[in-house]
Amino acid sequence: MSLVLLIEQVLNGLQSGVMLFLMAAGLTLVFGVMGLINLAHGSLYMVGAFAAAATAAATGSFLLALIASLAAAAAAGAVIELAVIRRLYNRDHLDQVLATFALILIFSEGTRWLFGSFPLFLDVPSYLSGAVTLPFGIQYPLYRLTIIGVGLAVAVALFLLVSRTRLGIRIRAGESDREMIAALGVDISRLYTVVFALGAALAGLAGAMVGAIQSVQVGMGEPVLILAFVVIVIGGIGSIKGALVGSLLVGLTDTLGGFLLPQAFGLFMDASSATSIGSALASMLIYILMAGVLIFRPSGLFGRA
Amino acid sequence: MTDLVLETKGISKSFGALKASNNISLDLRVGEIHALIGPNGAGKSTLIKQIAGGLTPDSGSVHFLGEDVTTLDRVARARKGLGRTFQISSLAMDFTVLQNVVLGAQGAKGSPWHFFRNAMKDKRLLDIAWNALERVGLQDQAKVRTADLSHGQRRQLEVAVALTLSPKAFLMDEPMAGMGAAGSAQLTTFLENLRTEAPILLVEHDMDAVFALADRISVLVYGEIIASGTADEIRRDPQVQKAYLGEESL
Amino acid sequence: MSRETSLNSVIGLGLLLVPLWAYWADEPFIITLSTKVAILALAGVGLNIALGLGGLVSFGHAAFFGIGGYAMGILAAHAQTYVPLMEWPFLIDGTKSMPIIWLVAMVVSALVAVLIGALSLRTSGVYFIMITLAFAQMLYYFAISWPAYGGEDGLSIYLRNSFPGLNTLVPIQFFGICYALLMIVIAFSARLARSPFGLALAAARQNEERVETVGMRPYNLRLAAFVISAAITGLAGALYADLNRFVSPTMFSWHMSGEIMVFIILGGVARLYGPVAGAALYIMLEHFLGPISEYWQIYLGALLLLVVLFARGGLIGTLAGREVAHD
Amino acid sequence: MFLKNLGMAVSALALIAGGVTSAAADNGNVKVGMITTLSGGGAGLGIDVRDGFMLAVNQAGNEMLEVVIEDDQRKPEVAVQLADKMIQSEKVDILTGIIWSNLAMAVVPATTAQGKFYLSPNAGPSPLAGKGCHPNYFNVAWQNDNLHEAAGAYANDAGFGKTFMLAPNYPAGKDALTGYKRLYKGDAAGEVYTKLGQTDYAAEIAQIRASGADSVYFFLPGGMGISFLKQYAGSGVDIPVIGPAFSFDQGILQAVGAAALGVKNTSQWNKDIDNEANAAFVASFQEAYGRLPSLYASQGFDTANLILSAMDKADVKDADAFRAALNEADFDSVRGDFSFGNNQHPIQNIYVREVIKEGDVYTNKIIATGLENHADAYAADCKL
Repeated sequence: MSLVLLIEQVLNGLQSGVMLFLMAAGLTLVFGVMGLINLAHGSLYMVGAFAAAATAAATGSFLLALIASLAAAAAAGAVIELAVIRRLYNRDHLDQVLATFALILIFSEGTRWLFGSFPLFLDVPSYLSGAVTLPFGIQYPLYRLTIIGVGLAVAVALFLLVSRTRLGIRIRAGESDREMIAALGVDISRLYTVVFALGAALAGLAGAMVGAIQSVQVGMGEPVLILAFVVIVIGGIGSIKGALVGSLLVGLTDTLGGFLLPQAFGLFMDASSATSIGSALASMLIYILMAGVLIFRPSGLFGRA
Repeated sequence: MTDLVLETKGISKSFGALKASNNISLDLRVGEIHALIGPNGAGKSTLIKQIAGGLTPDSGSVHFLGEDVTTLDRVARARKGLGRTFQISSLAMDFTVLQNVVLGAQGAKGSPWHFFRNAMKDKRLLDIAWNALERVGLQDQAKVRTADLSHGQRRQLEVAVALTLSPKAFLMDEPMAGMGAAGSAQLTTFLENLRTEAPILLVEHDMDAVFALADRISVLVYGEIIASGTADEIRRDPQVQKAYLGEESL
Repeated sequence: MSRETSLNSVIGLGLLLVPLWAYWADEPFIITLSTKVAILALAGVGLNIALGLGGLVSFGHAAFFGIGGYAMGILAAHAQTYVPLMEWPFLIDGTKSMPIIWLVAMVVSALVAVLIGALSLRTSGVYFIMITLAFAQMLYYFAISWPAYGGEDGLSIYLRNSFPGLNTLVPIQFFGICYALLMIVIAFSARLARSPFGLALAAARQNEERVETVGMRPYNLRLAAFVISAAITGLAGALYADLNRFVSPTMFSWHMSGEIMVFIILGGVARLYGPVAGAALYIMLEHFLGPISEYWQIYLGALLLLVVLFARGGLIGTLAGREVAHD
Repeated sequence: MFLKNLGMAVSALALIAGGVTSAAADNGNVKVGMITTLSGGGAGLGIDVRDGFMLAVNQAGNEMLEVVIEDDQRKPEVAVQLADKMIQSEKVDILTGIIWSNLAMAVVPATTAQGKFYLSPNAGPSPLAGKGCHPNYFNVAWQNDNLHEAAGAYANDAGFGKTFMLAPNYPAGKDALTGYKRLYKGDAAGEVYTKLGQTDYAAEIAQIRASGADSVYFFLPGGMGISFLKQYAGSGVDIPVIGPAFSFDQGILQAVGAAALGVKNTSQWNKDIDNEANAAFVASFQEAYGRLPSLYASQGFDTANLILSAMDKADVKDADAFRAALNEADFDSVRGDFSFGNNQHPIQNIYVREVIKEGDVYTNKIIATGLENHADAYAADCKL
């Protein structure tokens, strides 16, 4: 195994990590501020991807497609917040899980009803396609580098938003004391809608960006949703910093595990069974990581006890 | 000192720079009511948690019935006979009053590891439960849902549950809080007699009750016991007057 | 008799009478559907002990459902091929006998639940929901990539397992077995709720501190509830596998966990017959909506949403009114 | 889309209703139960099979044939329950429609054991072709390994000697690579099993780049293949790719786009196979549904025509005669003529296709015949 290959895999882990962060950030914000578990977050990811694919097909512009994904996911988020989610804030987690599970069914089958059962086409724009050569002669797809860049930029923007702006102050206040911020005269229900739509928009953006290199299809949000939950649970629910660390941890574990484990097993067994056992273990690895973290830190790495 | 039931030996607990408990030594003897008073923020809750279990002191030790219980959790201390009531009622709100006391009786006399017997038809448990309810005067409310009780009644129920355990010592955190004058007076009379069953460490804000009931009073200020003695001694203590009584007239 | 008790009798009798009618009318598929309701309800009754009584929102009960299924699949597959399960240190043969399979399914589920529960119960709230999900996902991926018993393809058992004195291939007889087990477990769960254990568990759900101050450990109570709950769900898994004569990793999927939860919510959380009502409603919806529209899950989703938002207490809660404290 | 589906549903219903009124009137009626995937992920395949099948049924206008269609949601246990329902309540004579091998394994043995016919329009798991073959089980499409074997043979022809192989970590994935290696004579540059349902292949592509392979063979059905190809195209790796038809079929090719251009893939059917039946099929399918038919649609179409051809010769109630009639495969298959082997799986040509662009539409054209009159490797184990 060469160093170049290892570096490339680390980049891959990083890239999958920052995309997970876009999903996890919204999920953790919504939980931190409103105390809500939103299983339908993956549906917003799907909405973003479908909106982008439809827009790209109609206009041919990838940039417009990204904007459309942000807008569509934010709008979908705002609509479900107003219609359904806000009735769930004072409910227990069980009701939230069930209601948002119901939303997944509605979103998935509704999307299939609108767009049909076949995957949609969304491609990397020509100016971002192909590979670039990095130091040490590493060939790496330009688009994936762009994803890493966009993801990190969003992360920085999000930290600034939360720490520097008025909206951010309200979000932080909302996390620590709901009555308090209502007493300050902030329109709390509007704040909630805004936070929810913001989280939705991030998920939509992730869906669109990933949709260009994966397949835009019904149900695409569910595996990502589960991963995003793993991320925020590892990072500590409600913590954006935790979401970032958790995302990178999960991204790297998943990528490097899938790559290194079969090779590690190959050291002491024949190649074919090493591949198959190694791959099997690799697919369980992030769940093992999550269970491990929770056993030692029951509230995640950055969670409030 | 065979009559020593509960004792803390120089326990200290800090949260960062804040010394919540500073070398506190307290004891509780057979047949007495020992009241612990102190202004808000004096560190009473921290001290109670270290005595009842749930918070381990940084240094010092806690002894109950002659045994070092410093490292035991509150379940283990409860099993040894430390009966506790809470400042904010801590009851199973969806249960009936009777269910709450039966639960207590179960903790004392039975074990929860019976899967087939009907708990609410177990004569042994019911006897203990009804007896406790009658003693605090809640027998007529037995079938009422706990959430529907008045505030004062919940305090009574807290005491009743503690009674079911037939504890060797009581640790009562503001049992009078939120009670009307009549209720307070009734409970005062009740505790007066209870001390012969088991001594009471009483944390209370109601000064009338404290001075009427307590055999001894300890004053906690900024994590330290600044005075300890009979009601009269405390009344006369200049340090107490300075640090504490200034803000509350006697 | 309270309204809920009468409603329970109606539901219980209904689940018995429908297949009997179907038997008379020669509609074997209705019997199969009723059997499915009974089995899924059994899984729900199991989860309800943890979720309703103990307040433990386990989003990973598919793990036990799947273990039960694979217990049946593996034992029966070995019996089918006459290959012993293991030869060392002692010989274990496969079996086609339902009672043995049930016992194995329950014991293995319980053992795994001790492990999962002991670790998961260190957390609470959302973390508990997610860690139980994580454990189920682990088993799911394990089942997919473990080649010995079919992996993703699953395992087919060509003939249903046997029960002494009955012909399990006759739908109505197999229904009888499942219905009897369901009733036994419901009776057990009713007794459990009123027992000292049930009282302490319910108290721990409402107020952990209270239980501790009377000298009981909530952790132990919850772990026991989790294990009992898992064993029952495992039994349901074994029956479900026998109904289908087939097991596959989908029994471990998080959708399965969600579905078992859905039965409880549809019927009513912590209601004795809640899972029965919920499973029956769910299966009827699937059966009647499925042929009407390819997109029947939209309607299912909408209905579920309405129940959660507006009909709290589920079907039984809506029909029987607020839960009365039982004594 | 919706209107079209609705139209389909209505016509299917009308057909069923028509069937009911004439049912039981006389012998020779055949009731077919179709269990296929119509919702959730992978619904596209089931819809194609259904549409192809119903097109043939509608064209034949045979009132003695009745079809009931149900959605298995791609869940094995649902499929099993539907099979119970079809056999117990609907009293069907023939079952068909299943797309996935694991669902077929769950349904087929019990179905054939109950004396019903099962005609597979897609899945061909190896146990059913070998030791587990059954007189009532016919596979109209292929044994699972067939297309992979053809790809291995093609790799030899194309002069590849170092292939990097990739498949999901589940039984069909392992069968795929086994199938490829059966005829492939070169070396393996690497053999990687990915997680089922994996969507990101950056790690595997990096391994491919580092492996020094001269060709890549992959079996990643559905969305997995789309993701892989798009990412592969963007990675700058230009090692030629070979795959089975599943990742290059009409249904998903549009979603892959230019990334698939030039890729060689193997299939027993393509829309440019030159025979009358095929030309008519492609034209009428396009007219009826407004899209190009896929491999799956062709298999559904052939399955229906096989049933219709047997109905002309025998009564389904006489199982032996009907079986013999099926075995003749006496109909104009859109793939050209084929015959059934002793295990009742097709012996047929498998072609190598290349992905091209026709106007705005991505599609395939045949560039070579990979294997001629190819039977499967398991037939010898079958005691029929």
